Amino acid sequence: MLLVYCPYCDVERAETEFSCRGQAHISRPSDPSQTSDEDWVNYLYMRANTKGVYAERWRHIHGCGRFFNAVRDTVSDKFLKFYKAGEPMPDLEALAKEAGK
Amino acid sequence: MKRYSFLELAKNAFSAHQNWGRQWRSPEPKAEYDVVIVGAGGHGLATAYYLAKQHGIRNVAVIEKGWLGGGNTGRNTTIVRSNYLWEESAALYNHAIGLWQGLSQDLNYNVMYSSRGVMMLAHTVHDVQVAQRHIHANRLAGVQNEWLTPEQAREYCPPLNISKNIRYPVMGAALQRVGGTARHDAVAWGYARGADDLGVDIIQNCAVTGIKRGQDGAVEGVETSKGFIKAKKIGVVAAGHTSTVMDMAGVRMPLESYPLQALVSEPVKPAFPCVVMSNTIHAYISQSDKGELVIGAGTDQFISYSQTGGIHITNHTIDAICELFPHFRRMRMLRNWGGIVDVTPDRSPILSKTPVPGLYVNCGWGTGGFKATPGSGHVFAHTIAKDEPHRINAPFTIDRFRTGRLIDEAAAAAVAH
Amino acid sequence: MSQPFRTEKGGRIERAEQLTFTFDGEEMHGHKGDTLASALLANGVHLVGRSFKYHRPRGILTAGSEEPNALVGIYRNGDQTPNLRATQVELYQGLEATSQNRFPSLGFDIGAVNDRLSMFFPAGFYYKTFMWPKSFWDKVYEPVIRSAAGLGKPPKNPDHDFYGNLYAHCDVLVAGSGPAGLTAALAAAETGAKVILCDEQAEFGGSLLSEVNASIDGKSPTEWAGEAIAKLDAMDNVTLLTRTTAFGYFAHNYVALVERVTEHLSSPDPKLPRERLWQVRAKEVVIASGAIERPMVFPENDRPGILLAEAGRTYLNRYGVKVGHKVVVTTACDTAWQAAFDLADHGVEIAAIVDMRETPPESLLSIAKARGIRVEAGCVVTGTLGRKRVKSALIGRLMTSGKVASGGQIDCDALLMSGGWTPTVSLYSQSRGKVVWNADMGAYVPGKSFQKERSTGGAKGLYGLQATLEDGYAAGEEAAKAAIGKSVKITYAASSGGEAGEGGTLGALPHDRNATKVKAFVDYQNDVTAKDVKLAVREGMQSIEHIKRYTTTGMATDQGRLSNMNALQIASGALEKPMTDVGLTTFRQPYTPTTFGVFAGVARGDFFDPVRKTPSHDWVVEHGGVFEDVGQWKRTWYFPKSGEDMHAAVARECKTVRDSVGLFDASTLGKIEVVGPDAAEFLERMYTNPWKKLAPGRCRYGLLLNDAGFITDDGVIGRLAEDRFHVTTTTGGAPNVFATMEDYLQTEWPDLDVWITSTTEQFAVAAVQGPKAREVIAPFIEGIDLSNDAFPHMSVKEATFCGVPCRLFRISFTGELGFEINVSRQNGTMMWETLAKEIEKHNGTTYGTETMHVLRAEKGYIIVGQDTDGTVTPQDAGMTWAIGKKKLDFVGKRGLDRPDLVAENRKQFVGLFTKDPQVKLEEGAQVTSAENPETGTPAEGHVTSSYFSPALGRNIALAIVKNGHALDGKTLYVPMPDGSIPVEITGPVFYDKEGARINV
Amino acid sequence: MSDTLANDLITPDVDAAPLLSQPGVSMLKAAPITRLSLRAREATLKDAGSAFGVELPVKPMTCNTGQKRAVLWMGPDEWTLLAPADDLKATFDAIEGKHESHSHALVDISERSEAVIVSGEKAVWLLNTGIFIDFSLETFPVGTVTRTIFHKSPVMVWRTGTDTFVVEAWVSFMDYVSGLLVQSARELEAA
Repeated sequence: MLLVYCPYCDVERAETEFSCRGQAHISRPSDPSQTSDEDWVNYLYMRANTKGVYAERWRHIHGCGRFFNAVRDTVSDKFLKFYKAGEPMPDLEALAKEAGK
Repeated sequence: MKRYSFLELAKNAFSAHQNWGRQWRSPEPKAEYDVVIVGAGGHGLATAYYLAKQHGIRNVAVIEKGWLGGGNTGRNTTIVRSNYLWEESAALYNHAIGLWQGLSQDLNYNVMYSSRGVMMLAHTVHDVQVAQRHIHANRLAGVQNEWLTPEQAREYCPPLNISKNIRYPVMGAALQRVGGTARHDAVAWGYARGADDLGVDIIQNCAVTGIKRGQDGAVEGVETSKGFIKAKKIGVVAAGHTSTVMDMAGVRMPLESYPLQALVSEPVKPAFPCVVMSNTIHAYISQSDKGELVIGAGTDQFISYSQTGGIHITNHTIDAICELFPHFRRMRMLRNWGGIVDVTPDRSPILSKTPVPGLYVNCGWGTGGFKATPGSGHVFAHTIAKDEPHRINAPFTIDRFRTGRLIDEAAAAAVAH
Repeated sequence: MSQPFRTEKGGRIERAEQLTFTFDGEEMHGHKGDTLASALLANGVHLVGRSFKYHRPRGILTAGSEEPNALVGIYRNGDQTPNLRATQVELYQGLEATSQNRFPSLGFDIGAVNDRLSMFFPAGFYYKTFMWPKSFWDKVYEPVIRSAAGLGKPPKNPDHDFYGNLYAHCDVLVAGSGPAGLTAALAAAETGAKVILCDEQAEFGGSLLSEVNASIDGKSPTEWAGEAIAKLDAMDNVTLLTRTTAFGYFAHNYVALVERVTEHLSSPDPKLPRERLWQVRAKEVVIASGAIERPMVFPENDRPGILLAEAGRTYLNRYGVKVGHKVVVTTACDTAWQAAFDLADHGVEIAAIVDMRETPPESLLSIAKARGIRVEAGCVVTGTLGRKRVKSALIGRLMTSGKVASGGQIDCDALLMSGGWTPTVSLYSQSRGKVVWNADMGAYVPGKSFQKERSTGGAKGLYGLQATLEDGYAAGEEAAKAAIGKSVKITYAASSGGEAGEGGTLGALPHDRNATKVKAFVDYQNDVTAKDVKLAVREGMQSIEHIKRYTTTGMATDQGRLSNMNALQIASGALEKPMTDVGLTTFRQPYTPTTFGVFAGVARGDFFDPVRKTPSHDWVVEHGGVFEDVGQWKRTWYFPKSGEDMHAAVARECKTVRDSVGLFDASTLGKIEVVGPDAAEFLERMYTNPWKKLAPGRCRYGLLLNDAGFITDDGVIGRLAEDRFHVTTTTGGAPNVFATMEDYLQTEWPDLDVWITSTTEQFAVAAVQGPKAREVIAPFIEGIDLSNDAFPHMSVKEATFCGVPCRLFRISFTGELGFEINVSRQNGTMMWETLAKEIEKHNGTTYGTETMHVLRAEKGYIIVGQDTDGTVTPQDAGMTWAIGKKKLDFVGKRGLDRPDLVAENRKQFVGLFTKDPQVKLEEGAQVTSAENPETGTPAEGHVTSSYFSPALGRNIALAIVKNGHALDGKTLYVPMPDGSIPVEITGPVFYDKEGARINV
Repeated sequence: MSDTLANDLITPDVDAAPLLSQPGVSMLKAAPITRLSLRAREATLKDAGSAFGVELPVKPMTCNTGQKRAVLWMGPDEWTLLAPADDLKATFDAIEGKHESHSHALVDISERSEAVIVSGEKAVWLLNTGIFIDFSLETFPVGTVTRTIFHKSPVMVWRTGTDTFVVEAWVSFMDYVSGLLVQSARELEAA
């Protein structure tokens, strides 16, 4: 059971308070009607599924209810960064380097 | 290849088993193969075996990062069944069942396919509707599946708790008698031995580090930790690592890889005759020939390549098992481990050509890949050999996610009301 | 009465307290403080079980949780537990133990024939055989194999005991309380850090409890340990847990412990849990799991009476039990000599010390000489005699050529062996740390820490009392510093004695016997011999994982803690590769087998999952209503009157609603309050329907898709004010709809000024439906003109019901005049009872979900999840009317344009009439165009809902059928096992097609 | 109870029998209360606070209390306002009236949940049988409020005293929550 930090509550809590919602920074095309089938399938289903450093969405569903993002190494399951929704994606390579990967 | 038999065993007994040959070689890779299969799990080895046996393509290498059969093949709960809802899925898994039935004899390797029956419990009115829908659809598709009342279910599986007073009483069950279990390691080893005997090179401890494509975009070979290997056709059968391997060829996949846990109890004398699954309370269980209760747990909620999972997942699985089989509460867990399952958005596999000429992919089996092993290898070999899908795997394209022509096994079990 | 192998004095047992127990029905005695194993040994019992495959007689091998042989069944109050290690079962008055895996008795076991036939059962024999005839596998071979395998008998009755759970946090968790663990706990606790110290044994102290020849701070080790524990016990920041195994090391320093609370008690208080799961989030962990002694792999090394040397010493010094009267000690390691000396000091005859080393240390030789013990240096045991108990050891002399010359036979009644020590790296390995090979120690030891943990003492291959104590202090200090940033000066204890000792051996030992005939066991429990490992390698198994799986070595209940190193060495030799190239298998949780009940915890019966009830629940129970489970909710299914079956009850309920009035509890429907200036805009984006022009006071049916374009939920949405909507969802869909809305709100449209709040449980909802619905509610409603003109269909208004505030909806899921009254939850029971009484005056009825389903089916209303399955679009469902034509976007709109969603031949929602009105279709039945379709012909669709319609006096069904909308009036078939049922396609609305009844 | 926060607001339901009454721990059903969910952006906070009579806390997981009033921080834009049951309408209207101009959402959730008051030296132990939070005073001081999970049910926990907690759950989950707490406390009676 992972230990997850909620940047809104400023607290670490057990994973079961949270809901993981997959890869972060995939935004819904702003004008869906002008979006090609190809781009729509990318938005709906295509995921990096990275083996390594990965930015993903979490929601503190049994806490403050907020969505936020986390960077996690999917091999070690260690979190490298937590940040609030709306903040830009951090430099994953730099984070990986920092973590000694 | 020396054929295995009682007689052979007896003969070898008198020479103190000193003369058994190797089940497969450990060759160094050649510079070039007709086909390179990436991943020596059950599906990859079966693909190589059928390429050699059915299509006469013997200049084949199966490249494996670790040891053969060491991924999900050696980590699953060994359930075999084919009672899937959609005719496309049922056809695929039933194709596998057909092959399972003669597999030991075909491979001359006892894979211990045991058709002890797979029972799927219904706990709610909605479960009953879903189960009945499966049964009727399966009957039309020629897939055996039948409805049992709670009493009949307990008769088939005496340890089952059919009391009306449990939280989610059993309202009945769908039974596929031809379903059951098989010995997972033996499946990998049997295919490895069979493929090796037909000339396939199984190259273990050899990681693929790149996929080389030519000017025309077609594949030219794989970069590996043992050097470049030329091949005009590459079949990727890398389960949880498919996204990583396909990325080397620049192909994005609609996949996510989750940790899936399983566990066994200490061995005990026969206590459980069949396989029981419950989707509603999330548990499945059987007993191995060795006597261990083999129990499947759920996936974690996040993707991971760690091959471990959280204890809360185990807790929920065991509480469900103990609710259905309350006397197992005093049994003890011996070993708990994780695998990495690759899951598609519609919970059905991808067995397909790809946008890259010469590159083929077989993935997305989620939690259910083991049961399909022979069928999957068989049709994938066809797809590679003919450069076009077999009738059975034709619907399982990557493109279905774009067009919306999903084969949605998960949706079909959606929660009602 | 007599315990012939009990020492005169010494040990930590309470000699004054004699306990009676039985083993296989035979009554014996022991003392408080004994384990079952020590008590059996005191009674001279070594033979305690039969092995897994060959059914060889087996005795107690160890004194710890790694015991592979002495697995017994324990009976208690009708509950039976198989496979318990006699070495861990604490003796209590009246304990009942039985041996396992034998028939008819332990002494005479038919299965032992397997041992004679063992030449036919090498590793993996079953892969090569049992393939002919094909049908024999399921019918003959497998049943025989299954009944021969397994160890104990499974429990037969539901478990009476219950299990506890505790979550805990600490700064430093110390697993293991030997010299290193104790000092680690002391050092950490001194800093004020919150410390949990756990040990799997009944007492803290680990190896100190069987150490008699050393002193710490001038005290005996047990005395020193006792004081240390008392000191820890007195500190508020320390939690001490005996009988508690750290069995699982999970991500982010989450460690699971199991505490055995009552198993050791003769008559435990039934209020106590049998065992408790501790889930500990530790800032830092100290792994002090010690080391275990390694068996020596010589022929017939498995006879009862053969034990590990340290076990012999533990039984003597801790339990006051001599493992024999005449003992041979064989070793390649110094520490075993101490066992011989201690036994000799208690008057046990040491027949010989057989040491493989040509020149054992002079210091040991001189002590042996002083005690008159025969020493055979440069010798090895090459076999043993005695079937149910070892009678003598065969000795061989190691020659420089590598060969072995026969060295005679030494009689004995027990044989102690020591191949050296193996650090217990299980927890470290579970923490995902990678072990590294230490050639000097001949052992795998912990490498770099992966999590916040460190190993100390024996667990990292450090031996010798003083070194271990010091390493423990350092580990505790370091852990506390890392956890809370504090450290204090520790007074180190000084010890004497307890030297580390040198030596050890790995792998199969040389002998002068016929290699093809003898069995030298590597994995005792799974009956894996050195030959099996070599065979696996010969057959091409190169990876240790293959060897393990092929031979099953290391897959026994000790997970290879005893066997792995020997197996590795044998494999390494056979493969002609260094140990490090062979690899190592991974240790998995649990460290020792752990009771399922502990994992399941409190989740049983009604606490298996919350039982969610509505305010009418008690009334329904009183009135004989039948419930169905819908998610976690209990919903009333139907209300049978006496003598009615479900069919009759539902028919009556349906008829009554249509004729007069019915009352239905709709409280479980999800409710979401959408509030804010952008509320309408938000709904406009979420739902297919238009919302901006909906006037306050009006409602509309809303249809929700996912972005792929498929229907996921629906419900009625009422506009209470410009900026306030009352949204309803399906019962099962409520949490998902809420989460999905939050997702879009927070991450896609954070600019919208709108918020959502779940009000599902704020309101209780009663649906009053039927021609007399208005009359029923009128007496209680104040503040609304209920006339059709003033409050037409699809209206909503706030009013009062019996004086309490309510939201009144005029909506209908039955096709009749209908109202849904929302009052606050606490008034729900009052509302229900008031209305239930009132409808009686109008010959009305309460009705359940089944009747609700029938009535809505008569009207062709879909149930999401039953008539749709996640693959149905609004067009498929015939609900294009629900799509706002002018909307540029809503969730799912783009998905609907995808090629397959606009393709021909999609399955569409229709009604079905069976040609014979009395025939009822089965839900889930398939619809085909051919009367008798060939196997494998894809169906045209399936029946989603099917009911007897009292209003129509016939059966009706709803279905999803390919091109169904174009097939009106056509005949299709529903093939059943006993023949096809012809059906006619019709529209999905069966009753009151013009909807006149709603608008009255 | 006298030393606990908001003890003029969260009071035992005098009509209900104690759910638990042991030397180490007691559990009492709390009397009904007004609960309002306020969702708002920062601009609104001041007005809302003054309308309610207690300032809205902005520090995560804290509360502000006043005379028969309390505001609990539930999220960065979510507060629960507590007032006596009888004050529901007045409180609601006061806030709605005060800042019509600002966007916010005020929803009555008074009866969505029920609360129990768990109190005694074993209270922390008892909560930890089902909640994985570290309830030590350093990490969870008096006044801390949080939503979390108790076994399989979502709950809200509010520490109103060193040994006193208000545990709230949605009504339909309360049987499960209180039932399990009672069952788990049973072993405290063991000899």
